[in-house]
Amino acid sequence: MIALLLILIPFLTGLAAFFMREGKMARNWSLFSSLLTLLCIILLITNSVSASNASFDIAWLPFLGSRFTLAMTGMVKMLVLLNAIIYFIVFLATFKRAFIQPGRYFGLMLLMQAGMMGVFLAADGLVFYFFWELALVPAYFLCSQWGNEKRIQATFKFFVYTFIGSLLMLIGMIIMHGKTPDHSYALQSFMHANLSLTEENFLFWLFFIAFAIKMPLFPFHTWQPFAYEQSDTSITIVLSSVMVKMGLFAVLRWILPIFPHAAVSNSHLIIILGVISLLYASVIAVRQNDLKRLIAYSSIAHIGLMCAAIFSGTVPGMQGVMVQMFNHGIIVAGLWITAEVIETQYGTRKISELGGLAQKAPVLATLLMIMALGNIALPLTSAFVGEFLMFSGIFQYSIIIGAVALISIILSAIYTLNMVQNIFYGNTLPATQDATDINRNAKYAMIILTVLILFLGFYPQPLLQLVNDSVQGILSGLNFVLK
Amino acid sequence: MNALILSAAWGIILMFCSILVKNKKSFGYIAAFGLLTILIGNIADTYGMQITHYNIYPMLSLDRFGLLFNTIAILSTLIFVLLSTIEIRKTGKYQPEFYTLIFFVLCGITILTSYQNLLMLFLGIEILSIPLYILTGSDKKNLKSNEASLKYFLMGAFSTGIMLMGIALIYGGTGTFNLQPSTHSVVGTYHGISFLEITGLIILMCAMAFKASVAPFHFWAPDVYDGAPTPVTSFMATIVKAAAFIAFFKLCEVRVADTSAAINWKMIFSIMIVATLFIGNITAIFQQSVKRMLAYSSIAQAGFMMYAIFSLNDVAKEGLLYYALAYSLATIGLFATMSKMKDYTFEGYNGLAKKQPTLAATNAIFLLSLSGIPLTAGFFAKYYMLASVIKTGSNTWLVIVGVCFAAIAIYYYFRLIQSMYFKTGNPETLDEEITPFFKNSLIAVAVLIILLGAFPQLLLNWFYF
Amino acid sequence: MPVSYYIILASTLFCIGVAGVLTRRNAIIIFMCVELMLNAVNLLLVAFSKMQNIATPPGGVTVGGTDAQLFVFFIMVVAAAEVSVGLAIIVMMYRNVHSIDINFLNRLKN
Amino acid sequence: MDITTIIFWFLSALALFSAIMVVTRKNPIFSVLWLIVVFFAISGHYLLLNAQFLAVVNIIVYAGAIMVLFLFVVMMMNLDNLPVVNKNTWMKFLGVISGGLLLCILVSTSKSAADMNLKTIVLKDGDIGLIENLGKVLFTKYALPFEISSILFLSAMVGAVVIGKKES
Amino acid sequence: MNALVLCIPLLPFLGFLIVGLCRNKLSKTMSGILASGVIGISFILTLVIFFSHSYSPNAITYFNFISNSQYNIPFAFQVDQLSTLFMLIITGVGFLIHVYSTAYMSEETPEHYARYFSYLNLFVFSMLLLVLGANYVIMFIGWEGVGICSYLLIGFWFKNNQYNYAARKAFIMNRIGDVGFLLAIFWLLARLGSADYSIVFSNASTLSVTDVTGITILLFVGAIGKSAQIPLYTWLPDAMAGPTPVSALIHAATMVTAGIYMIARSNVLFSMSPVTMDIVAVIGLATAILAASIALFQNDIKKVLAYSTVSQLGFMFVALGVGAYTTGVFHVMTHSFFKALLFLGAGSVIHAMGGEQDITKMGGLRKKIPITYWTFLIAVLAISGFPFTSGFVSKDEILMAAYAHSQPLFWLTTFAAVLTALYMFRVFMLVFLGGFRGSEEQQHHLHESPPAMTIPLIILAVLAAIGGFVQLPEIFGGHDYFNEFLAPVVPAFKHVGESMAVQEYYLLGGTVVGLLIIFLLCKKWYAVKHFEGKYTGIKNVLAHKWYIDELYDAIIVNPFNNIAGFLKSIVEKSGIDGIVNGVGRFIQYSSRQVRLVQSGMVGNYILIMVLSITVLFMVFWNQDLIIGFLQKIF
Repeated sequence: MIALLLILIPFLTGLAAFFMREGKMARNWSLFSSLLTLLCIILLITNSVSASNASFDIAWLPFLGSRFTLAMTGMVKMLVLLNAIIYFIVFLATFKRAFIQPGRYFGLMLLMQAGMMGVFLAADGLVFYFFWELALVPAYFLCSQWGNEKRIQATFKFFVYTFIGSLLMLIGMIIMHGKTPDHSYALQSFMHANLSLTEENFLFWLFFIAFAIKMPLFPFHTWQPFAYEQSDTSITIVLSSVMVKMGLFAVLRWILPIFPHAAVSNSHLIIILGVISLLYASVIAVRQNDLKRLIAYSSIAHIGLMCAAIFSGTVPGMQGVMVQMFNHGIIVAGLWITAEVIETQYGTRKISELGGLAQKAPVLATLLMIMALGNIALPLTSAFVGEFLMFSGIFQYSIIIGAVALISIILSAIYTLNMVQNIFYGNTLPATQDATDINRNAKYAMIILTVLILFLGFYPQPLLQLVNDSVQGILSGLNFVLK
Repeated sequence: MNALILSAAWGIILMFCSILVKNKKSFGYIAAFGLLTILIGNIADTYGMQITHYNIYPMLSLDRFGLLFNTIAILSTLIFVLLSTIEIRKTGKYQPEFYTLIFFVLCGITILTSYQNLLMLFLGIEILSIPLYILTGSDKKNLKSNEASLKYFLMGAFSTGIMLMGIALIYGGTGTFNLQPSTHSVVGTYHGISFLEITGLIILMCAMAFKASVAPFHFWAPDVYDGAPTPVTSFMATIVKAAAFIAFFKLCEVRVADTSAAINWKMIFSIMIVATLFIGNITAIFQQSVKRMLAYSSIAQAGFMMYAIFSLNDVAKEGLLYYALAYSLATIGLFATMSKMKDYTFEGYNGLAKKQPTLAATNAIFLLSLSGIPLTAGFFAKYYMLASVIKTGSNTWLVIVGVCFAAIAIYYYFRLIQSMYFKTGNPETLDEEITPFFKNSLIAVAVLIILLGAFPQLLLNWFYF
Repeated sequence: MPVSYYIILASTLFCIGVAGVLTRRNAIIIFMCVELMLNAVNLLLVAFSKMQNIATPPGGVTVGGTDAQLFVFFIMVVAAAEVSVGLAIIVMMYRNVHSIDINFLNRLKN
Repeated sequence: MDITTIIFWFLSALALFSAIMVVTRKNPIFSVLWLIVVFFAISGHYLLLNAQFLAVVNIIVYAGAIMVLFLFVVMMMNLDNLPVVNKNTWMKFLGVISGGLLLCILVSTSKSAADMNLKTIVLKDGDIGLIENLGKVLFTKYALPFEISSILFLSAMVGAVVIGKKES
Repeated sequence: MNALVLCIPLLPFLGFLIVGLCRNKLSKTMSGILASGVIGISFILTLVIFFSHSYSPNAITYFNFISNSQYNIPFAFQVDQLSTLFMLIITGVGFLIHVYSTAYMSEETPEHYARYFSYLNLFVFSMLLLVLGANYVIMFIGWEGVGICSYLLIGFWFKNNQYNYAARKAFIMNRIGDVGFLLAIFWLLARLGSADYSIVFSNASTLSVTDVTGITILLFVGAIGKSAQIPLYTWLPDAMAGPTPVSALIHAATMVTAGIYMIARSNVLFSMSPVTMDIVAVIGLATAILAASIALFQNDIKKVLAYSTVSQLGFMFVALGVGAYTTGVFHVMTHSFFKALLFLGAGSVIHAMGGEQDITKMGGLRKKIPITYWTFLIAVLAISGFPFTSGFVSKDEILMAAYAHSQPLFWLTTFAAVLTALYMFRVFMLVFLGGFRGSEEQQHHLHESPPAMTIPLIILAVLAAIGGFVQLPEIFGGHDYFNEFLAPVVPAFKHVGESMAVQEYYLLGGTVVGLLIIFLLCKKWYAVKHFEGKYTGIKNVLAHKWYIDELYDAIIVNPFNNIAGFLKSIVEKSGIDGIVNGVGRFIQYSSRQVRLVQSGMVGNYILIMVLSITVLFMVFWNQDLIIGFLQKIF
């Protein structure tokens, strides 16, 4: 029941928000809704509600053998939590901002949240596909309505790119449906489908391309910096903290258990792709002058690492990916909020035009510094745990690849510190001559994130415990193959 | 049978209305009422209640498939009439005749959905076409309309000739006009099938492809759709096209199915499909006028409907019906909105969302449905088409091609959304014609689309019950 | 008389009609060529009907092949209807542009 | 080489020749007239095939009604001073070529249909062409299409009125 | 006990939080007292541990940091002799330097003052984490923590971009080392399934030779980065951009010695791999000589000290390389005394000179700042190994160890020691003797530093002077208490027997004579009135640090930047994105062409229809051929 609520609350509140004319009401309304969602998931995680409420199942399309099934695992819980937190943070950070057509903005945002909730929760192929698209469409409208001058092209590229992917996935789903013994779309029966190795490979790629585009993985990544740069930052936060996780999540839930043989046999290629996008994106980020593009590329790099770690098929790798999905989510959200503050308050994203903010905006400087340290996975920030585990997983898979991948921590240090130094240190420039410090809401949002980051960096056990069952589940399937 | 009789009757009634009824506004409502009765009659028919027990064998046979499609067609026509009464009123002093002709077209449709005999196919097609020639030209002073009707008529007549040649050859091969070839048909030399029959079938298929505007026989469609008065276009491009597809499907279902053991028809069909998808989508991209873009998009959609004919299985059967409804609803809605615009180009739509939020929102839903986004009927339509092909097995390449073109289609559908929502401009609309009634019916259509997208069984359960 | 003679004759007439449709630009003549095609089909059908009539076992009353001739009858009916409409359309166009050249009106393209 | 064979060949030749004339004449009036000749030739074939009813109907409906209508329209619009739009010869050429291709296909079909070669038609024989036989079938089996064709005519009539009526 | 141990690092952390968060509220004195106070307390706590001898070979586990079915990384502390020694150094010297800083940084505005101290506390916290950790992961946490603190402190005066570049350079070069360290940890985890010292060392014997060599080399790479050895040493001289006390604490006394700590800690592994040992020794020696040679002709007082630090670290690695771990650690201790003293003295000088760091502009300060003068003199004697100073004892041990290992190593190390003496005396002379070469107002500004600065100097001077006696060779009537103290953790370096006694005396004599000569030479050369630091020929090369930085720019930095630019503007924009956009553009183009088929002429339409009918027929009758052909292609 809770599972259904998690989707329904944002969905219904979102629909309601469409009809709210003036911004104040819509703002409060959506903040309230996000709080409500957060409350639900926290209740669930703290086991305040019985486990039976966690899942939900009702007949939907009998003649297609598709039921409206929602199921919880540790990983799902974690991502749902991330989704709820990020939305709360976004609404909090942008609380004072006046959007044009606020009703539509908040409505679409909440619909997108509902869609992503559904993606995380769905345990039925068709339902999953439904929500996959449902998350995409509001994103399209949001990005192309609120953003910078080139936003329409950027968003269109983003949309078409992902749409092709999801259609391929749809084909895969239909074929799977034919292969399942009981002709249903349920995740369970997908797992029991009897496939020859060639079929499995073919289907694997149909699914994987869709998810690789979403992640995005080199060489399918070019939509991402463009879209992130052009769309409004408050939306970019959601895109890059939660939506890109959909791709990784889907690989973990919809590929590894279903196509274990194919996953194992293709793992080498994909890990190499992941490492390539890790290094490639990092190197490019070094030369970026646009703050948002820089963050976008760094996020591509991190995603590449996670993808590689997934396919390393090792315990630490898997564990690392799961926690990193969460940690990267909150850290990158923090970075985007700073970017948003900088863009809205100082009116430029060009790193070269900024400087000396540490004198003018010490609080902002401190907070961003912490986020930056998180971004370079400094110990005692939460990212360290994830990256440590992932790297050790990749290292276990192959010493060489692990060593090469590890170069990225140097690169990440280079570009992140470049960014920090050029924005905050040195002397002030015209753009930052009379800069004010970070506004109150953004500050509160950032502080919440900071506390999360430091706490989870110092004591990651809660997360690790939360995802433990998923790690075991996925790996048992893979090991069965490896044996 | 009820539908056939009733629509004929209503056609005649409206014909006389032009003399008896003076109030110009009332025709639309009379027609709507008539359509309602026809709808009821048809539904009654599906439950086995018929006006007359006239022996229609072996010319027609009423099966669930045909009747359900009748329902869909009549329903869409009703919606069409409700949405475009004002346009029809504007087309001149011939509106009763206009409705008459539409009713006669419905007669043709009811014949096409239940024909058992090639003669009925022929008559049905003709009853369908001849009124359309006239409707296309009904805007007499408008040269575009003239040109369209001339082109349509000449090519239509030509295709009739082709079609008759096909039928004649089939008769020569099988010795009967029955759709289901009887047992004592000629034993042929080509895998036990007569050459003449096969040749005839291919020629007949070409003629049907023409009616269904399937490439490479689609050429009339863009010009005619573009030139005809907007209401006529929306009627032609949706309901009539769908009916042609049903006829096409029925033909192939019997003839292709029972020869397919010996003969591989897939080749021809796949050529037609790829050509249609290619021409429709690729050409639509460049169009500047929304009307013409929709014309091409209707060709592209025809390419998807061809999937059903490619893979003649139950999934395809359901899918075709579903597609017909989803596609008709969305397109009718789009055309109805377009007829309220002064400027049919994309620029004319710029900033519609500000001026007419309801129109913009509903149109967005229609466009999403056409591009096959989930939670709209269009998604399941596409789903069924893809599924039907996948069910045949070993034709996945065709599906992937279709998917790529579906992605291309996004370009021109979303282009309209972009101009409505994200471009700034001051669109000129015929505000006095945008009545609350119009808006509400648009909303109703949108809601229907979304309902069908969420619960396709609303429609498909009828198919089984 | 072998039936293939009739088939060839009819096909030839048909194709002459087709060629006419393709070569001429005068709407009326094109229309007439279409009529020619229809008649070719009629001839073919009648020939087939005779063929079927033979094919049915001799002796006793036989209706084999009648439906073909009735089909021809219907084709004529339809043709008549088509002609009335078609000529009307052509006349309408002639009223507007004083030409019945099919390429004269060429606003709708691309 | 009996008389019927000669008639057959004569009629065929006549039909083909006049058909070609129809296509090639510059002046529409001649085309109309040649078309009438074609119809007469075809009616002759009908008679030869013992389809007397159709032969008569063909003469009355086609040669009688339809062609007169054509002739009337052609006369009404004096087509001597037609505005000449770009005439392209390669179009004609292609048209002939493709028509020929179609012919080849049809002929090859009938040739390769081995079962057809055995089939023969006995001329001047059989009574199915008689009105009574046709009538019986028409009003029993074909009653429905017969009724329906009335709708066709109605719509044609309405259409002719709508289109043909001069706008004031 | 556990709580006590936990308090030692936690107190500085609390100090960091309080001082850092309330930096706008606290007054200067408050934050100074707070910051130094917490360090003082943890120093006392450490002393408690030291005197209560409450060491234990097994770790104190607090909670599981990372745990999964393959390995478990507890958050655990290891309190044994080695860590206690380092804790003493860190907290003790750290405390002194905190006190020193309260005066040295007094010009700063309150919040920057507070920021400075919060960073300093954070540093101490991470350093303590580093040495306390009971497994390599915790050590790594501290390892990177000190790295980031040094980054923050080097760039403390962030308005100056040069300083920021220096800070970034330091951090990135450290990161390069960290990669090695991390790889070593992963390797250990993969092979032994644990990173705890106890487990690793007890199971080390199960490792194959390749594994051990690989692991140790990777660990050593980490040490290279942190302890500024060839090739990653260039960051340390630049790091002098930071405030002088920072240089004293981080870049002389504590952080840079982390590498030595790590190797000493994992002596079990290193002893198993002679290859690595040789590499360590060679690199150490090379660094010692190179850095010393550069130090000879530097004019910035802090630069000289920096290079001297590098070369001293080289000495330590030589010791480690020859297997004398304790000696290395011992030198760490003594070095932390006299080098901290040197830096603080230098700081005092700079303070007196009003921020002037160029020794060519100093001279004859002996009278003006006597305390600094005397303490500095002691430090110089200690570092150049004047008999019975701490430096003498530790260096002598190193030389002995080297001698025992191989002759050439011994002679080269001695040469490095001679160089050390040379450049130290040079600095000493230039600063304190001769005539004043600075400007007028500097002359007026000259004054002795406040007690907060001088007292630490004195304390350190005492330590530097007598600190060596804990490890005085028997010949001089001493006893190696130090080795015994460390013996449980680090195997003591087998002391040379009587045969070596002779060499000891030779060494003693040689040192005295050599130092005397060097002293006189330097006095002749540098204790002068006029001196301008212009050099020619080889001196110039040395003055320009062998052009190593330029070399790195040429072969690493610039190529990297070019590659990055190439990827960004060519591969990304034109390559991948170009393809993606190209597809779209192609579709639009083809659309523009295809629409022309719709010519608007009925004739053409029908023509195409007829033709396509024929084509369809062709295809239909020959489809078997076509399909076969297609199958051939695909």
